[in-house]
Amino acid sequence: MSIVTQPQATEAPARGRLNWTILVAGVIVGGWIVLAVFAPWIAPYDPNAVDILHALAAPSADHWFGTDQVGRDVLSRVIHAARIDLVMCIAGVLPPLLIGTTVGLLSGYYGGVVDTLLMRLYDLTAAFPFFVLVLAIVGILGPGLLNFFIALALVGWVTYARLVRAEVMSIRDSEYIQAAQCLGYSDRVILTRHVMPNAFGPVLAYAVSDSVLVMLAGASFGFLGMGAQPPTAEWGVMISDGSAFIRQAWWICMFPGLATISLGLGLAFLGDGLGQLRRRQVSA
Amino acid sequence: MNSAVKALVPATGPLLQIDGVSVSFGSAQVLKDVSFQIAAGEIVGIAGESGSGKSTICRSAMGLLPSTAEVSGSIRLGERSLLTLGEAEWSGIRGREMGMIFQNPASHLDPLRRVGSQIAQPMIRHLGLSRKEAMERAVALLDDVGIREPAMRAKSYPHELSGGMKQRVMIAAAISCAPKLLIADEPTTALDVTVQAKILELLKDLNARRGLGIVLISHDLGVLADICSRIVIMRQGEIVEQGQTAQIVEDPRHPYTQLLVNSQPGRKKLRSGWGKPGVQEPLLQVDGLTVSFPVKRNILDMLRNRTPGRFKALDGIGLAVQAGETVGIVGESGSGKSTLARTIIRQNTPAAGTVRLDGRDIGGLSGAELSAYRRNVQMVFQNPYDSLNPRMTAIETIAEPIWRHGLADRRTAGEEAARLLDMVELPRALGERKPRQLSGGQCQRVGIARALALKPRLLIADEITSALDVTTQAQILELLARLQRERELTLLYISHDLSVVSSFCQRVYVFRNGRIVETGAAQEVLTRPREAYTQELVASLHRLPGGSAAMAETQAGA
Amino acid sequence: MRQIKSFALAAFTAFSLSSALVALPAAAESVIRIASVYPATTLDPSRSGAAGNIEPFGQLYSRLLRRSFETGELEGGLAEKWDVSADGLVYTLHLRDAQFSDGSPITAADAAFSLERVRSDKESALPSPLSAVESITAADPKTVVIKLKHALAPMLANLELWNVGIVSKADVDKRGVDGAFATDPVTSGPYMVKEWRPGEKLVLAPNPHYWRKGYPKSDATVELLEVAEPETAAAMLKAGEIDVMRGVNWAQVEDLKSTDGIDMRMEPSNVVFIVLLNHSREPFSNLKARQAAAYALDNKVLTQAITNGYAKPANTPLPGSLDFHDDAYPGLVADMDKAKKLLEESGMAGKEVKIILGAGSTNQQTGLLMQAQWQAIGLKPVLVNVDTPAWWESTGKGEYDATPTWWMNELTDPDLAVRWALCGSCDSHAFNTFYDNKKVNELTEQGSREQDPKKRAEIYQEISRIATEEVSQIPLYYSPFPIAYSKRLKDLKMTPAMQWTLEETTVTE
Amino acid sequence: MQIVLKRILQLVFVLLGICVVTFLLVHMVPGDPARVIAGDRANPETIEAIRKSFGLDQPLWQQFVTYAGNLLSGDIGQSMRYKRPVTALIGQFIWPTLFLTGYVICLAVPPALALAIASARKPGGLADQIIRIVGIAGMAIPVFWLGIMMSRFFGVALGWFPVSGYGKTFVDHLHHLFLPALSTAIWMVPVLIQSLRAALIEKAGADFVTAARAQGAGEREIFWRTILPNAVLPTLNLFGVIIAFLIGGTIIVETVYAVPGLGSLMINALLARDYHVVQGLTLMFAVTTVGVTFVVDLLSALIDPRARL
Repeated sequence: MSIVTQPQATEAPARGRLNWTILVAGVIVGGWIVLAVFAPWIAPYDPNAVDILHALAAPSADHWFGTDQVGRDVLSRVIHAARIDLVMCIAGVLPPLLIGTTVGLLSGYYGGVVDTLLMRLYDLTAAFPFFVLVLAIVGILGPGLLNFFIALALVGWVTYARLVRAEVMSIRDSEYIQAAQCLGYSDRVILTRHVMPNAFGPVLAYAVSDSVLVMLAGASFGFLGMGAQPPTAEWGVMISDGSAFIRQAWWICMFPGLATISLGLGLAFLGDGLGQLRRRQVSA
Repeated sequence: MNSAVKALVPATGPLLQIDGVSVSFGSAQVLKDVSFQIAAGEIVGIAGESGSGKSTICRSAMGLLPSTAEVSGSIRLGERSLLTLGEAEWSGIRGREMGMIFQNPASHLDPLRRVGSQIAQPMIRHLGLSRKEAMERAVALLDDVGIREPAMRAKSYPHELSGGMKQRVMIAAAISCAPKLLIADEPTTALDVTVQAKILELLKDLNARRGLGIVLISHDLGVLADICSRIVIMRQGEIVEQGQTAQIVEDPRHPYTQLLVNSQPGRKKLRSGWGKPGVQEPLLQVDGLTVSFPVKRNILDMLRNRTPGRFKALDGIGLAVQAGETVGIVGESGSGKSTLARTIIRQNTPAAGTVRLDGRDIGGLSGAELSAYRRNVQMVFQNPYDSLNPRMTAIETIAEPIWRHGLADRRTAGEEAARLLDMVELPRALGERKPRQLSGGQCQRVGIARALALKPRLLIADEITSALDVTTQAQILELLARLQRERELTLLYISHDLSVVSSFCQRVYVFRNGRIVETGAAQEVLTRPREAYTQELVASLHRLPGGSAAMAETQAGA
Repeated sequence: MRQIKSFALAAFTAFSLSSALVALPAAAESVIRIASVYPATTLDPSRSGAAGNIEPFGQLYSRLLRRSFETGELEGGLAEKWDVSADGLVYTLHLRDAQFSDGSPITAADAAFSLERVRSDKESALPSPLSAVESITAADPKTVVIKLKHALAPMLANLELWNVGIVSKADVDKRGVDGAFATDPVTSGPYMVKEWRPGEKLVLAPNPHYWRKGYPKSDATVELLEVAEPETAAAMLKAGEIDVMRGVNWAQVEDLKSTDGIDMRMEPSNVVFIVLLNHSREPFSNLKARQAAAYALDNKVLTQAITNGYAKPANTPLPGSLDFHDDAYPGLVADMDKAKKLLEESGMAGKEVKIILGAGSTNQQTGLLMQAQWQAIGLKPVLVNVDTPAWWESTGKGEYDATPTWWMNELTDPDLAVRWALCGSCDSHAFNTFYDNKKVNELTEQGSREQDPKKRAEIYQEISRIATEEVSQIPLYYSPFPIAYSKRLKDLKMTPAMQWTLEETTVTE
Repeated sequence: MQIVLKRILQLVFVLLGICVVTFLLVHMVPGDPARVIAGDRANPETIEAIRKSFGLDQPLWQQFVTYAGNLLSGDIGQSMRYKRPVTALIGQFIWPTLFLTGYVICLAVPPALALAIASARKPGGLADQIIRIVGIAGMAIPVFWLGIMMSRFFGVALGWFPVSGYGKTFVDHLHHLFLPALSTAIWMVPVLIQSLRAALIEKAGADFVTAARAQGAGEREIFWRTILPNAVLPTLNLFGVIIAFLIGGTIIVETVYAVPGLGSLMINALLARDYHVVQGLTLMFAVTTVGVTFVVDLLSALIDPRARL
């Protein structure tokens, strides 16, 4: 997932635009979180209740988003799927972030063999086609969300490590780190109290944009049958299952797709806003 | 504006006339009613500290302010009013009738193009020369600005040139179309002193040979006094005083000008040091210290199994500092003076030689002994903002070493930190601020307070004032001198500025290329340099006339 | 910055120009394009029994006997006539004059060689049709003699199977097995290979030396295209990019039916959709649990829901089109209360059931319904998606509890079907269910040797009954092949043995 | 020279790593290529015989030694399923993918350039805001969903474009691959815009731009001669990453639009456990990635003297 550009700390953004971006992002992401948390109370039907006699029913007053190939309510499934997809954003990003940050900190601060090894590992992972790698790992571990996250962590941490490493290497030579060393602080204190808080900004902004990609990747793997397993509602899986019926029932594909886009937009705006916030702090 | 100044303007009319110019960005006014003028062939200096608006006025004369700036008043070049010009007309004037050079030549040259073509470009544009002709002239200009082998250098890219050479290239490009006026915005600030002297020499020479009018902007009154006929003093967007150089320097009328003049390094002899010079065991003893860094091995070397030599940053340095002394280290960039500081605080490992404190080699210290050493030796760093963790408040920064070293619990450490704030003359209210909410001088005071929190005996100050304005620099030096007496500190003061070092320190070591060139009592080195390099350094100093007797003597010697 | 604006304009013009490249007419040449989800992976008839290979094998290699497209009866193929000894142990086949695609004559040696490869080559994919054979000899260039170990009722029918197509011995001797079948095999059937782009398409051209003179009727080349997504195939069919779509999704049927120029047909097949149960571990090692699972699935409703009523609910685990099938047999009639009670009695209530699902929307739908129904009677079903190789791995090793799938019998004779799906002592582990009933095993052998059709009918009906009541598998429905044809083709269909009648086909432009 | 050597060393390391990792991964995935080859009804003896003929019955390390030995002699192996050299299969499937990649670049780069420039002209202006939002939206759309929707709408409902395949002639290719190229470009354009826009804004405020202005250069000249060349560099690097990603990452889009390219080949080979094809393709992708990075390095060096050594 190394494709996202690292926002560059150059422009001085206008305040109005920032508030606007974060507000929109907050409304969208917040809205989905509310829907996800209260899904059982908000969703009109049980998302997994099969009603084979009313399969492929078009959107109506009873089923606002219609029903799918076995008669499940699409609206309820879209709402419940938000739980999985939101968890996916977090669980897909957090482990690689934690592993990558730790390795990046150590390798950037100490350099040496670990650092060389990390860079070679990065070359290797970067040269590996992402989908093939994840596909193979998921293939070995068996399909399912947990294994998807494991595969993602195995592949994704390297990008974070590299990002943190670059930050740490620039911080490492700054005078406040020299000062901390001169004051005799232990390496652990310097790393956790002085290096890490200052290296974390870009990582956070990247993590948010990464979560968009993770969600899309999760949906793509669901689409290939390797993500969430049935009958769990997940947007990618819903799109995939619905694609066989798109001629008769466009709604099965359409609504989860729109849901994916809206959450993706929210997260992308959030990442954008956070990036700008950081740039403003730097430039202030 | 006084009548005396007006009388100085030649009858032919001024080359550049600035009348009642105000500039504001939104609600912030950065220039208030600024008026001055420059005659053909004159060198006028503009002095002021950061935020005084000295760059803004020059940029408005070049039409280089961002579009968000609101400019009022009038700026006339000869007969032409500049503020009403359109984009195309501006292009016809810039580079043709007025040239400009900048503080940091490295960032002002396009990194992707050869310098020859960058010099030739304005001539192609303004004079309609062919590419070939322009390139030939560019080579001649390079020769003119004192670059050796100009034909070869014209084919170089900026990153292949030294800082001084880059500034010469900038000058060559700026004067290529023979403008009548050159605006030089802090052209020598980023350069070493000896290079600075040569660039100023070049400007003087161009002024004399070509009758080039020059507006020279600098924070360094000494530099201006050296080559300008008139000086304009600015503060907070206003001109506080202008007049002939001699009058400004010797008889400043406005209090701020007086402050500025008196803040010039070397103007005031600070009383530093408290120990009795004599035969006692030195506090810090450095013997035969060599520090080297590996030159990066490239793959070709690896394949040939060849290890490139190591770069020696320090090459057999020996020095001693007595308790209570203030010892200065002077040198230009790359001389190894900072490497020495870093080696003393154990950030570099010596390849050979020893550093001893109280006779004990610090190389083998660890655990509790190392902690004790840390408490004895502390350092203040160069860059006021970069030396403080941007995420911690001033008080947190100062208190941290106290409780981390177990000298007090966190609450008591906070109280102690507040007392340290008092000591470095910072209001306690500022303690809750983070570095970016403080000024450079304030940050540097926090840095000093942090270094003193562990009550060290030896304090290393590495270029601690080089990023500060002169008036702030003077205050910090005074503070340091007071603290040294009060807290019985021994000071190792590192600077590129010989005049600061010689006025502040008792003894001086002059560094060059990792070796000590000359050493001796500060006054001695400044007034009677023995080595050629030291003599060159001393000659590069730009001092205001007057001042103490000792200074006058220096002036005569130089 | 005017030039920037004009640059932006230019870029946009280029952009919209390329998007103006809308539909261009496809070049009209005489090609029959058939899209299938199943890939052709080899041109050697002995080496594969996968669906994507069976179809082209029939076009490339003639067998000794053939089945009439009109009547479905066996008739002479490369063998003009044949004699069977009275004890049913010796088959003597007399070849007609025929040539391979390279013009060389097809001899008894070629026939014996081809049959022997199928019977005894280690890598032969499906040797079972010839498992009763003791020897195959070429008595003279025109006569093949097959001796059996024991009498086998469907022996003649087995000689019509797709994998016993006749290949050129001389060519295999010359180029070796890998060389002979790599790209341009010497063929004996109506077509030969023009081009093979693995994973993309197999292009066939009429074989000028084909023994049925005047066939193929059309000189059109045939492209067997691999199209993985039914949606894509349907769109291609509508756009005229293909002529035949194999494996139409049930949900697409109505739409294609109502499309002009498309003939949506349900071709009869020997296909049965079933749920495999793993008899080798709990819960389905328990008879009552299996019965409970079967009673819980109402295959009438399920068939209606999944196939829109195009398929027929199944009453036994064997294909309904097989000989001797008893349509009147009621099977197990769905009953939720009975299911719950049986499960309770079995003591398997609350047990986890791992349902593995292969790719495809039908499997997914069926899996969801199984899960819902079994949950309702008190099992704990869990669904897991797997790809095809992993599906075979799991079922082969018995690492599953239940899975919906389908299979087909190439012949209407039930012998091979029973050996495949129900016989526990045969190679197949009763289609990986590990069902093993001694009585069924004995009856299987008996049935294949019995020559009297009446007695065979009794034997096979008994096998069906036992397997249905013991729930060897849960029968779902008998599905036809849903195939959509362009109306420009005449006389093209797929036989129940999955063979295209391409040689009869004509193209109207 | 430096760059060449560095890249070669990197390539050797990457290839070695890829070989080992792919080999292990592929062989650890459950499923048996022999079963796929022989078909559903094959009996266990047949399967075993096929496994033996491929050497799959040997211990894993021995298989790897054989494989590595073949690699060293330049043989990346033969497809188990199709009995054809992997190189022949790659030769067959690579053209649609290359064409698609080139097509995507042609569709993505001009609008990306134009929009980035339009956006950077007045940061924070209306045009900038709109381009930014549309861009972010483009990134948030799942490619497979867009593919399904576009093929249904443009391909089926409107009938403007074929929904699959590759076609025969050049114009055919353009026509067939338009939707897949567009769906990919929609995702790629915003990534490029983001990078180029930031670089343009940064370089527009650079000191050397002020200097050029002070020498009387007009705004056009400054933009084309100074800002753009300097701003292109970081985007060029990103572009390299994207190209490598595209060549190796067309799996989804090729699946949705049934393009007979490397992505389809990869999916088919994975599904069939056609070990040598998967390994060979992965190796090829890796070499491509390193190769593209190398070309980008060379291009950067061409533009930026500082990158030359």
